[in-house]
Amino acid sequence: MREGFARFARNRTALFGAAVLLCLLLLVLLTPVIYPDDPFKLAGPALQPPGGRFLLGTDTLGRDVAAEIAYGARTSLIIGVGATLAAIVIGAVAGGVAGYYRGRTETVLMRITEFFQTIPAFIFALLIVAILSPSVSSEIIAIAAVSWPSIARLVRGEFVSLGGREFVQACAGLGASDARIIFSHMLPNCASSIIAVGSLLIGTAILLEAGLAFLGLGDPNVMSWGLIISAGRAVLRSAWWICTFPGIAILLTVLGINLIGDGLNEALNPRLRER
Amino acid sequence: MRFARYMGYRLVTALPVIFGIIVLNFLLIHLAPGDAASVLAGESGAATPEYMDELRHKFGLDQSLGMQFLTYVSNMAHFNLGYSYRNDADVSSLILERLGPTSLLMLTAFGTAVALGIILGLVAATGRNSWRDNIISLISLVAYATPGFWLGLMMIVIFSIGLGWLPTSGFDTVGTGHEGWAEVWDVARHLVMPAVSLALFYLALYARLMRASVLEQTGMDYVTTARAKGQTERRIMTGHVLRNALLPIVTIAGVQAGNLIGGSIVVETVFGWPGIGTLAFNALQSRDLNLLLAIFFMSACLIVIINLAVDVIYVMLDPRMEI
Amino acid sequence: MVADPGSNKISRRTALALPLGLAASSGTIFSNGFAKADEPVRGGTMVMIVQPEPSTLAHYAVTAGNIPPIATQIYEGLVTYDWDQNPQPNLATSWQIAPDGKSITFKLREGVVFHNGKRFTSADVQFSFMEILKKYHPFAPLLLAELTGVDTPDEMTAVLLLANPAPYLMKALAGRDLPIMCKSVFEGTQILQNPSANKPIGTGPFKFGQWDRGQFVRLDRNDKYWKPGLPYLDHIIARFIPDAATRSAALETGEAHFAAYSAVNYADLARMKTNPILDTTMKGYEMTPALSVLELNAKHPPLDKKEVRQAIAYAIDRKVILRDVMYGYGKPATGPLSSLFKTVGFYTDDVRNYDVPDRLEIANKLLDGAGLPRGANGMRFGMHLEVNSFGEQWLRQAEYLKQALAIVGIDLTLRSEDTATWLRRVYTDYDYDINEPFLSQGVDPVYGLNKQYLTSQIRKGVTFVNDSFYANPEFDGILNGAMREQDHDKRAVLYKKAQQILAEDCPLVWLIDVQYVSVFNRKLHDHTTGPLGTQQAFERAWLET
Amino acid sequence: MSQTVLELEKLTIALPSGADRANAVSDIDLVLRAGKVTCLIGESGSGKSLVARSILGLLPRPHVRIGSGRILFEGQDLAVAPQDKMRAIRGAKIGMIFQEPMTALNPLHTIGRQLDEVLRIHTSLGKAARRARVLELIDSVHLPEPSRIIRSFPHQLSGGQRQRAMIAMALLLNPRLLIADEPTTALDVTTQAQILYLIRELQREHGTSVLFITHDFGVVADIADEVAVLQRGTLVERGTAGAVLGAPTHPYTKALIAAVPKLVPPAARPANTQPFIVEARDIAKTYGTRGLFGGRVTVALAGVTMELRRGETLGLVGESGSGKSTLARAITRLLPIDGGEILLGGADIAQLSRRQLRPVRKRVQMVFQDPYASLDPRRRIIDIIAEGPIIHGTPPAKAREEAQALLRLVGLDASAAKRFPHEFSGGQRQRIGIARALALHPDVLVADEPVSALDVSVQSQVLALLADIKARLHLSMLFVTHDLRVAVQVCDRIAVMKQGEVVEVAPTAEIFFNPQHSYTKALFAAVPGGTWQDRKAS
Repeated sequence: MREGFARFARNRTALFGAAVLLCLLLLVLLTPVIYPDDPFKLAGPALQPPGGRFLLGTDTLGRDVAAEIAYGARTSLIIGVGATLAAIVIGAVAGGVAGYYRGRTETVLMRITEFFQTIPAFIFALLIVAILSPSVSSEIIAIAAVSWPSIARLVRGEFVSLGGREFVQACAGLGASDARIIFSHMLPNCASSIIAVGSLLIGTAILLEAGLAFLGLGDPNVMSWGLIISAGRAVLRSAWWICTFPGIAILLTVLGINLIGDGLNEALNPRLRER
Repeated sequence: MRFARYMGYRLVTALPVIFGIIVLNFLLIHLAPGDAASVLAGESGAATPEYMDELRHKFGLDQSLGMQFLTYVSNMAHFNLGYSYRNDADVSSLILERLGPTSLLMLTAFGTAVALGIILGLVAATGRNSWRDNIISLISLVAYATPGFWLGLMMIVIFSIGLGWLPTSGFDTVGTGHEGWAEVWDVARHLVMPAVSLALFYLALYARLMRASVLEQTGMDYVTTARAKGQTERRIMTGHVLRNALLPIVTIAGVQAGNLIGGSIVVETVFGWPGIGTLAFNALQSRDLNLLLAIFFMSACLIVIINLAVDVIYVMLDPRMEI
Repeated sequence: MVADPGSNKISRRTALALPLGLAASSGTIFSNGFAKADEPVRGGTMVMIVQPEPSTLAHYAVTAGNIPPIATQIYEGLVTYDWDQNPQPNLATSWQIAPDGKSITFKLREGVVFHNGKRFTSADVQFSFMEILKKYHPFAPLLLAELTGVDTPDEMTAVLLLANPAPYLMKALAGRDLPIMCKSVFEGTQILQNPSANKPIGTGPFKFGQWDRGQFVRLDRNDKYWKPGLPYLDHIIARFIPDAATRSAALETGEAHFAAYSAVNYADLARMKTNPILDTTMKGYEMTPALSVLELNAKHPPLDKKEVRQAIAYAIDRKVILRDVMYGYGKPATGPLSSLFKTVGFYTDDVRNYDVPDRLEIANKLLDGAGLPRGANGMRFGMHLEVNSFGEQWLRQAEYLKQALAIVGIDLTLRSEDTATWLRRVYTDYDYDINEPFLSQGVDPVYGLNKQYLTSQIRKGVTFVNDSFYANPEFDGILNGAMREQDHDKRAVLYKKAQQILAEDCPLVWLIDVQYVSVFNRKLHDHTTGPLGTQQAFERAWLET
Repeated sequence: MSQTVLELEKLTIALPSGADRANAVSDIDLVLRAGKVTCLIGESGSGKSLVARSILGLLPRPHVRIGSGRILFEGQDLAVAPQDKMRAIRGAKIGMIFQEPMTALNPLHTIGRQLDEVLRIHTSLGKAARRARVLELIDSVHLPEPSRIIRSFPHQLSGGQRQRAMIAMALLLNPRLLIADEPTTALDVTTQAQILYLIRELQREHGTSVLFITHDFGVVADIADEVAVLQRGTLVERGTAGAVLGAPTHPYTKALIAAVPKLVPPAARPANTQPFIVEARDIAKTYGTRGLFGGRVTVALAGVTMELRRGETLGLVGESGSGKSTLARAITRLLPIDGGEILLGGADIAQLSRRQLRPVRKRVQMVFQDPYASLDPRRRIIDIIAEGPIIHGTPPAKAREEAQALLRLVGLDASAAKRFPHEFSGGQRQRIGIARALALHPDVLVADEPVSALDVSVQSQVLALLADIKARLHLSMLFVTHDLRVAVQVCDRIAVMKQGEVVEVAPTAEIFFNPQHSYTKALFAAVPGGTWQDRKAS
């Protein structure tokens, strides 16, 4: 893993991604300083074009688009990371149990996993948010609910292959408990794959969140990029900037995350290194 | 014969999955607060409790959950998808009406994504680290990170409003009475932007996958063998690598086809495309249970069929796959 | 009555007219809309935008506001209304109200045939009122409560029999509110599952042609229409375009000719006005009054205190909502009745005025007085606001309200749920603090006031009735009196009194007095010919070639 | 002296910067003659395969390239020949076969198509003529039913058949030179013997020159006319097979040859009369391979019975798929079995639950085949060794102390404790694996092909260590191997397995001199090189 990160550090596009994400994190951290006011606050006249007093213009209510984007970054990251972590936990448990115990347990769990993949993800997410009523936590739950199967399949695959690996067999031969084998040998050895896939999942989660908010299923009390676009869409023709900038923010963020994910994948999964 | 038996077997094993989807969705939908009667009454402004009861009775919402479920399942067993009271129409006819535009959009988007993705991935991989590769990789990275609905909005601004090249929305120009090729051309012009918005993400995905897959295959021993035979690089690519590299793409494409249905909701909303996606969203918003369940059912069937098709393609591509 | 607070649905892109805007553009209306002396041209296809797509065309059983623009081309009423909102002959040629107000006798028009070829007679009137409307029309309990029967002394005479006088009924006989259906189509069938629900059969100038769901409804010219020589148009196509920007684009490119009910986003209206092929009008909504309001749940302290409710009313700057949410189209509401009722003399602004320069001080003082001091974070108490799910603009309004109420120390949390969940929470579970609905007021105060404020209208599970638990016996008495009072002036006095009481008790906060905007192509003429605007037939409309 | 076909002159292959040395091979001089088989022998990492590939211009460019020197073939220098010239030579004048025929054949094309491709590239023959030629070649490599074979896909053939098809493909156009890169390494001994015979046969028939890359002196003894020994990129010795094998001059060659276990049983020892420590009775194990439709069942163990006496080393010998590894894992209860009893010191452990099994585990420990896969790459050596005792309740500090002692016992430096597995060579890792097994003071050591992944020189060291430890700690050992040379050296008794059954068990000397079962005889006959060491000695 350590050399993995060294390899990562030599990957220029991945470093670019890391730089983008670093900027974003900085923005999130500094937001309360740069924009101490509530992003919902009516800061000036409505529909001011970019430049002038408001760097990125104002929206239909006269709120500062730049401030909205800054606060939206936090929401996007919280939901992206939160949903991904939840998906990893669910997926790792389901996939891990299936891949470790094999047999009927595996059949059942993998059936369930495939089953969840058979439901169109976005509609399913919509349904869950509708049931739970829109809020940050219900968005996280919905996105996690549609994202975990891919992690489960990954972890299962890794566990199955690790289970056949001799060091795991050796550990079992020493008389180690299942928990010990799983937590101190198998999980650490598929951590790199999970990290790589998980980081890509964050990007997907952010896109999903934007889609949900765009359809009006975002949390109305927190600023999010999808919400800004959804609000600006009505005035797309007269005030292009409201939709454009948050879209670019999403694009850059997801791009950055994907670049990091790719970089991690290449660095941590030596199988792919030559590509 | 073996093939037919295999197909039968696959279809039979798919039944529990489809049934499970029906059950799960039925329960989930009934978990959601509010019902169709209150939505309909809400849109009507006001209604008496008697009117609402009448509606609930008409919709069958006054029965116990178990009864409703039994009714639903027995209807399904008779290939009766039910009646959408909210739309005052048979669910099957509602879906059928939307099936054409949706299939057109999805097939176009999917076909474009797969075909172009494969070509771009191949071009990128063969010119690895050249300017071609870098440009294709850059584009696919950006496309992979772009929200489809935002892309759609931006395209409307540029191509419809700014340049006036393409119509903003809809399936065709209403009332022109176009026939034949004029109609085809008209629909095609309407199709361009939604299809691109929907396809771009997947195109990027397949281009990336294809590139990686080709690069992986070019490192395989059989490629060395082909070289040792004196085969040209171009022929090695087309004759050996391509087909091997396609295998993982086929698998992923099968998985993604299902997501396309979900992804089309947003794009259909942006472009006013009269497809299943918007139908599903409206059905969800108005608690049109029969319709929503039927859409879930349809898409589950569709995905099962796609998976089957993927298997068939796989078997055709890969002799190692045994039925 | 209006087809809907449904207006709710329609109004997702509501634009409202400032009085100034109205005056400024009325000139253009007359020059383009009506006064053009050009000879009407026969033929052509008019494309109008209806937003959103109706889920059904069962106009007699569902009153969503997006149905009448299509349905009123097909179904007609006994009467229609002139610009002064006086009834004019339509399917009925004349009528007589009995001196005791307990019956109305209609002479029917000869030679009218339904689209299925059946002759129109008094039996159709009887069947429509007693078997369809009285049983299934959502507003029947209000409008037709007093209707006990319909007598048909002969084929061309129909007598509505009433238990008590119902002066408001004469305002609601247009095709929009109480349409006349063909008896033979419905007789002996399950009314609510009748196949004609989505293939309507009426007497109107246009026949139902085709409905491609998700795209359009096509209406075809009724060659056997009873008004000789009409209609002019060959077809009307009602197009459904979900995206607002796209709707605007369709008008600007000339793809569509007409968009009523503010189907066009207000933000685009300024640009539309500069478009040489387009024009706008705010005419045609005179019988479609509506208010945006806040409902305050009096069961949830401290909203049970009148001072708190008044403070909220003071805290809100309606001009900001008007400017930033409504784009200046509309005017601040002064009380519980739309100013459109000024035409018929029921409206008064002589009530407690919440829009005063020192409103914030008053609000703070009221809240202090109510024993709700500010806490450490400057907030006095927290409340949930249910965001109206019918459109983006309500979220904008909610976002503003959160800011505005924070100034006086009320911490709002927004809750944005889909329509079904929202309706259930507010009208069935009463699990809400503040709700921001949009209320249609109907053609007579009976409609808007009775259902919203009468104690008897606290009805669990029924949408858009008295869910704020307002209960004032004195007020109930006044309203019930006004409902049966046949003398117009006496009614006016009673309603003024009612408005004053409401404004003082402040069960709701009235925000914006709504008026819609239509956008039309200048080639389209004679589209808005009466106060019902787009909710009446386009039989005189014609397209320049 | 026969005609020179190809000559390497001062060939140097450069490695990319960052590799463990600058050049893969330096200044190689080698002459390949018509009708002769030249064996290039070396241990892993010696650069032998790169030499083979450099001749056809198949080096993994751009990282690895020819640094200097010439490759002379028919008057041309292939080191600098343009691509189109090279293409004309490849397949037509120089054929090549590879180690792993499964991956070297395109899995998606039929055998016929892949052979046909060569003819389409290099000839203008018509379809029928090409087909005739393909069938002819298929027949000449003794593949049954040529017309069926050409319609088959690679996965439908056995490993030996695939390699025959590869050979047919390489020889289609009667090349002057055949390069064989470890062509029998992935095959079982009996198959290996057949393929070696085939190569020899065809080569004699056509007078082809063969460059044969291998690491196995037995193979060299069987096939080589001339031998070149490569040590880390340097050609240390060259000569005729008889000279190099019989009288090596370079110390490296000498050491290598000395390390090859002799196919001679140790002197018969007195029969071991100790009680059984492990008894396996009627062990059955089937694998269900789930096909897409239905499925089929592979019988891995068909009721195997086997006993191991205290202090004894029992060899389990067989080819791939014989069930020997399955049996080893069944006895350690690493694989669930379908039926039978496993008695450990007389008590049946076959039915114990996972929990009940845990205390029993320490009595039977395993040493695995792959030194790269058998150590958790993310843990330090000390932790790997100490893990077993810690699991069984030894205080961690004490366990680590003991682990240090074990490191010394297996011949590793104390400094190894803090390092990670990837910092060690294969042989060192196998020592660590042995230390891990010993940490629990087991009664029985099950060694599953413990040396088959190691180079010969390392192999002998590890075998010596195992023998030493076994003697010192009075262990009983079950030794699984495919290599009869190793088995004969190490084991007291040998059990020969075939298709899930033990076909013969006997003391080593007995089975060596007097094999009863025909399969046992075939196995001994197929051992590459046979008893060349003794031939030389006599």
